[in-house]
Amino acid sequence: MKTATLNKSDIGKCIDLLLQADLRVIAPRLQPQVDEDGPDALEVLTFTEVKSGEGHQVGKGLLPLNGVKEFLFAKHEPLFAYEKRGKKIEIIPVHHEYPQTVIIGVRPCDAASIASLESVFSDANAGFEDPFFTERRSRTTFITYSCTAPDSSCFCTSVELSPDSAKGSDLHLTEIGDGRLHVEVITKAGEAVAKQLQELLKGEGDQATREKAGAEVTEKLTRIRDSAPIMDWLMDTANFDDEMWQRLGEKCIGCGACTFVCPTCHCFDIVDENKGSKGYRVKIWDSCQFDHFTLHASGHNPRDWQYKRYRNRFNCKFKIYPEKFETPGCVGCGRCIRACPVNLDITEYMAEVAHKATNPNAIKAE
Amino acid sequence: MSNIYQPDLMTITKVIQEAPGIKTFHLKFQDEEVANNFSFETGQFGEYSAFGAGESTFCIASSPTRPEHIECCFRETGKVTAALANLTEGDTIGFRGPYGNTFPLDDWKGKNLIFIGGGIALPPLRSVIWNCLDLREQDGRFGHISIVYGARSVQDLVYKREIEEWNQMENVTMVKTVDPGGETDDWDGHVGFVPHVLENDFKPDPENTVAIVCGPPIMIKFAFEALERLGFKQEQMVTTMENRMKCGLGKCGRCNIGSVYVCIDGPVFTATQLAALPNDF
Amino acid sequence: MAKIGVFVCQCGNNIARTVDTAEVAKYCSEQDGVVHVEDCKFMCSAPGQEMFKKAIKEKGLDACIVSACSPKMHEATFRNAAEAAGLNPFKVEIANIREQCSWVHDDKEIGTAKSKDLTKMMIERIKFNKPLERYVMPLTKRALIVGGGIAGIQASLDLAQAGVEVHIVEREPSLGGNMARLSETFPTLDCSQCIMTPRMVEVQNHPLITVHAYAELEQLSGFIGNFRARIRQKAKFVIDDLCTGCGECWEKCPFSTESEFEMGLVKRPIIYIPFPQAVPTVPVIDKTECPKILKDKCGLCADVCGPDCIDFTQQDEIKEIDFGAVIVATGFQLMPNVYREYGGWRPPHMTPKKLTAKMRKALPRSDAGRLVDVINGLEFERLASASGPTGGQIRRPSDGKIPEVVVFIACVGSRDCNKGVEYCSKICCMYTAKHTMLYQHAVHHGKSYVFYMDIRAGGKGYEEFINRAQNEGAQYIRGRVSRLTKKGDRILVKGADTLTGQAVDVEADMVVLATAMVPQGDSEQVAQTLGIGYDKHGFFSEQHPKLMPVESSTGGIYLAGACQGVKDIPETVSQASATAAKVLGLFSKDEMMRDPEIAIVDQEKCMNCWDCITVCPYLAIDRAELKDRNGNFRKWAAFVNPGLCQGCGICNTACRSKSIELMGYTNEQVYAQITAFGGDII
Amino acid sequence: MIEQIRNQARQLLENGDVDVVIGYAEGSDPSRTTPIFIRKAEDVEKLIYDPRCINSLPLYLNKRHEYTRKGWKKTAIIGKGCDIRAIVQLIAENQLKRDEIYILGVPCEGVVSHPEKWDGSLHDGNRASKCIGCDVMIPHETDFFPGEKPDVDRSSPYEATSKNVATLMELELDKRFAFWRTDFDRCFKCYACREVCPHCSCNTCITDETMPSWIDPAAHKKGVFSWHLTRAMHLVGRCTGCGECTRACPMGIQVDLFNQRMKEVVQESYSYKPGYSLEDKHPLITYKVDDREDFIK
Repeated sequence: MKTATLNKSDIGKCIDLLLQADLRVIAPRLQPQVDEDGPDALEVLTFTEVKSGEGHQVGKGLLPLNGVKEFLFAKHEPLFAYEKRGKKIEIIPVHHEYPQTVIIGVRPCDAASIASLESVFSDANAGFEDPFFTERRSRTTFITYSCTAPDSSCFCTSVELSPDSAKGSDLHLTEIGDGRLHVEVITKAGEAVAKQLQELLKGEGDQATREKAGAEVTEKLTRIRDSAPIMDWLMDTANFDDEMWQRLGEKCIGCGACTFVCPTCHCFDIVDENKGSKGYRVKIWDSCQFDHFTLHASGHNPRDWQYKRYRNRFNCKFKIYPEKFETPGCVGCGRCIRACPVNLDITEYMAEVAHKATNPNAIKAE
Repeated sequence: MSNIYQPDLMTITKVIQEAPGIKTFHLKFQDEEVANNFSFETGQFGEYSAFGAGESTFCIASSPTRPEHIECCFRETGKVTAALANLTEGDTIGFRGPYGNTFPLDDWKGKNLIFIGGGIALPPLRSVIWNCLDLREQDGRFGHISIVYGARSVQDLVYKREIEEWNQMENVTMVKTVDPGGETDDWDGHVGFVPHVLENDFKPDPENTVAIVCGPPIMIKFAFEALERLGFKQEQMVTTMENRMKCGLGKCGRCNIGSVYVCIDGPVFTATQLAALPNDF
Repeated sequence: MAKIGVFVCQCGNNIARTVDTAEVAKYCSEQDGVVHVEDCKFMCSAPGQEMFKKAIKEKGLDACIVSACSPKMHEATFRNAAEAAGLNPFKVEIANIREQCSWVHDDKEIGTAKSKDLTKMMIERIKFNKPLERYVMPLTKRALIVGGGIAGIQASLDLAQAGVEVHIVEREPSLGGNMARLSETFPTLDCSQCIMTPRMVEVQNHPLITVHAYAELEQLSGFIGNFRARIRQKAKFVIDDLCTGCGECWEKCPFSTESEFEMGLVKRPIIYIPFPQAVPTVPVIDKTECPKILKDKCGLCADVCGPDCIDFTQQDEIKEIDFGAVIVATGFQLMPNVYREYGGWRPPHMTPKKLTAKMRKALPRSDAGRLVDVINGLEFERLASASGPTGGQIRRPSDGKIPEVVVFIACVGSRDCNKGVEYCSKICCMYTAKHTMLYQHAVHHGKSYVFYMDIRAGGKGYEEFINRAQNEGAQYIRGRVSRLTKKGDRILVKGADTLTGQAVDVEADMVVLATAMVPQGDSEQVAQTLGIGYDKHGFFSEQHPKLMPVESSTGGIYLAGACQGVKDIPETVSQASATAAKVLGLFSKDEMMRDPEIAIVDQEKCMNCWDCITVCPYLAIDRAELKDRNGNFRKWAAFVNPGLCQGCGICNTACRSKSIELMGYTNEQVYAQITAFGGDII
Repeated sequence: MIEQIRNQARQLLENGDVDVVIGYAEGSDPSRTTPIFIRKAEDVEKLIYDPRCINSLPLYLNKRHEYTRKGWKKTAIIGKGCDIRAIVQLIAENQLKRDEIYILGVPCEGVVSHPEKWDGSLHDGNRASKCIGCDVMIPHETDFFPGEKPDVDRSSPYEATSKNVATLMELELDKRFAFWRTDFDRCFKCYACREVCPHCSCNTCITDETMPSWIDPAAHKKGVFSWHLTRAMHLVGRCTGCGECTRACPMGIQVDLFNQRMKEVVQESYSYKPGYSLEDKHPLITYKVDDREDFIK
């Protein structure tokens, strides 16, 4: 594996170089606020397409509010257009642009989530390949950036990741002090990008310092849960009707915030956007937390209570993904915890399950 | 690269009004190459498009032994089905499929079959009923075939002609029923809910018999319970699930029961398989 | 797939002038679902309709769009034609390319483009039209007439003579209204009372007419054919059935107050009939003034009453009566308070005077600096009336002197955007001319001047009448009066003659103002009680100014007389007869067909906020309990009474959860119509 | 103060006067609190109240949140003034009956605008702007109030709106539109704004309607704009200004600016503020003879 160092202050230049190479560059940026200093204002950091190296927030702040999901699995994806002509219908393919893209400043948890989405949308899943996802995926390179300051919602170490993990990364950056970054070229795609940045990359990296730095940051994580026993406990269908689901989930209000910010949530809906005799069939984001998500035409709803919908989400992350796709369903980014308006905390479920799994005879907590 | 979400176009060759709000379409592919390459097995389903409204999931209601066209049967309940219901002969619809698994006809060789259905759940059963009847005709591979079918009222019964046809057939027992209050003066069938009629009036013998149940979840539940009381074992009971679906491809994430996706692992399940699934349907 | 026919009408040249109908037709033929298109010279003509029917039958059309004039004009025509051809009438829609295109656009390109859009919107809309069935509704063949003036009297007689049961609600103690106040009427100068009294008596005696005098309509619920009126019979303190109208009580009553009927020129007793010819002749006791009722003192009337019909304990009585139709004939008043503009203002009924009802000759008024001799037209009518306070002698109010010089001022408050009303009060030219004549006839040596803006005398014999007035001595001065001031015991009228361009000052003994005719002060309230539309002045709005001038905006409620707009007596009487004809038409069937375009509630979706109940102007929505199979209460939901619903759609728009649909205008129809407008999507 | 509330809650539960007490408890990290449903008297110790208690709890009283399905016959709820306005509004809209609810009013000094901004104390830098000019810090409609409840003048129909509204309104129309366009670009229609709203009570939200699809479900410009504008319109005259929609937005879109602006318009037009009267219907569905009519042309 090739390594190098890069001056932290040169990231803006990196972006400019990538732009000069006709690449689409996506980086964390701060969004404008009505009243920057007002009591209600929060810094809004999001991954956004950038047109210059100025104003980027790579390595600053923690996690952008959106993940990188929307750049692979679009919020709104026209699948094809159609036109009615009398009794005939013509299906017209929609031209999609799949520009060669570099996403820079991706945190390790987000990078790790790509594999999970890929397992759903690739042909490995029942032989059906979502061409829109895979086309984008194949043209996207991820430059990741190790975390330096996790917050109280981060729990990546609880799901077998770490703040400096290079999983899912093409080119990985880690701060090693003195305003320098340790650069690891991980994949061929990463190498291609590194070539574009050659003039800024210097010599060899510093593997030892990088690992030490990573370990130091890992130490800072406060929210640590034992996820090991969770899957086995969930596999027991008897536990599907455990009292904890309702107890913990009754405050859930069924907004989809957790699923929409989640880097691995992939549920979607297919609808027609019609006007007169023309229209598009589009794929749009959907959420398993919505009450009509599983509602049958007959009126029957398998997940008729909100806690059942959250139960499905938890199962999806910790049982369905690992069982069906052999990829983790949760990367510990903590977005769902930050986003939840009622402080429904997935790690509380994890702790509760772990507790139940390791103390099978314990009296049910009230 | 092929677009898995893009349907093939089919022409409606015939429309049959089965019951109030329920229609059957006969469908033919418009593209000959698609038509020639198309095959399906009983139990599979498709995604039918009414362009401008969206897609809806129905089982293929016709039998693969009668491949001249495929049929679908639906009740007008929402946006898509309402748009479909507005279509007439010669109009175009979209079709994706076939998707899902099939009824295990091979496992049923030499056995007696009981088909139990309620309301709009007869169409999925009809495919397998005709398939089995046709195969039995060919090589006598199944034993006695019984059909227990009920609807809310006499007018809500679908496939009324075929019910009579089955009634006339030798080696077929046709048990028809309507919910209490749904009968008419000249109704010659039973009156009562399907599981009740099954258990108390029909009383099938479980010996060397497979029961295929299709209907609303509550009916499946009660029918299974009734069958168990009659001595049927779980492996003798088969059903087809009708969870809400959008993609049919195991991606959109709504038809799952635990880790099982009805669209790719189903829709046909034995009672044994269902019992192993979490209580999420 | 729908099989839609589109019929584009040229309306002769009316549409074709600004809309290329052939191009519209061609454009429509390319639209999804359209299988038949026609471009026709006159769709509404007999051949046009035949072609329409033929196309429906031959092409098996399941929906039709007629691109033509306003649906108000011919929607019914084509719906009926469709029905005759075997198509559900509610599968026919009109795209209005005349009023909304050719009439408002000059540019043919724009007119054509808009016509295409409007028709296309209808094509998309009609795909969601469901066949609807008309309702059969019962019909109560009894008419309610609100107001007992000449309009109400005429309408009631017309109806009763045709065999219809009629109830008149009149808030004053007697029928008659404003016409009873008039002395003589233009252009024939026949005596108002003389022509009116026989009719009042006829009403009184007609077996099919019930008069609720001294009563008010409190509430009107229901709908065409099925109204229910709540009538408050105000306490008269006199028992109707016993009273013989002998007059003993009002002769003896020791107290008095200003007479409303006499415009406050004289006083009337507290127990009174408004005027001698009143119908019914039953007096009422004014409870706001009667010392017996207020302070339990007096009671003289009860003592003198022979038949013993005075009952001081009487209470207001509420009657609920069902009607099939309502005729509104609430009349007018003269614009109050315009005197202020001429410096001689006094509030009504505040004239200090020491007259009793019997002293009808002298009219001395102490004026304390006010111009009490400035009076309005109706006051002059009373002065000129033989039954009025002066017995027909024209005497001025202040001192009872016979005025030598009288100035009449026209257009007071009318045709005046700034201080009055914009409209022409229409009758003033005529009645002013009449007043000059009445004055000249009474005071032969008198001099009368008329300040006027224009003379408007369009009517049979009207111009001749004006000429006659001028010939009989009235001097007409074209110009306005700027100011009235007191000069000695006379009034200095400062005006201008705009024909000669000179200032004109006239010293008058009396000034008569032709104040504008305006609706009754409470007309807006009345309109809201009835649920009918009204304009900014308070006149009730007709359904269509030309084609439905006597229908109100609400089905089954008709408008007669000056409550709908300024009118003279002949017009009022004709309109009253017209309303009677409408009611008779409505009552000619035993039951009514009602359009099914009403609201229905999706009770599962209803979240029972009851906003719809709050907004429904027809009280058509109620709460309903939904029960489950076993009869247990499940939830509340709104319920629309199909009998009461008028299909106005207000509930539909107020319903946030979109649980209410208006049949024929369903959410899907309207949405499809709107989204079909304009260019491409996304 | 919280001790008095706990005692009252304990008594209510012990006596069986209520089935549940809805309140706040410590959250999963120190800056956060969480809604809690207390069913047993011994659990009342979990109840807390301080400026971190942002959530508008009355949303759990909304039928939409399965409140009725839980079989609670009578519910006690801890309410700060703004939440009690929401309760009052729910009652006025027939979504709740006054006698089903026992309101444990708390005096409130304001709450923090976002949990992230909590630094151990409440100050001008982190006090939510909705708390500025609040006239229900001493709540108006209560069944229990710790201590003596002072009288407060709440007669003014004018409530303060945040500085942000004024800042936005000063912008020219196209700039204002540009602002929303960037903000709405982030929206992915998770509907957190709808779900936290105590007033969204439709069984089927208009955005979930399919016949017709009034609002495109997709999160493209048309879909997002029509959603937020419709939501704002549905809340005109009803929004009690809890600001939860903005707080709940995971993408930092200040959606309540619309509601605040509409609130200003309603105040100017009808001198009306919702959430103070148990009977009043909101001005958009009522008619008074002196209502403004100058917009009718």
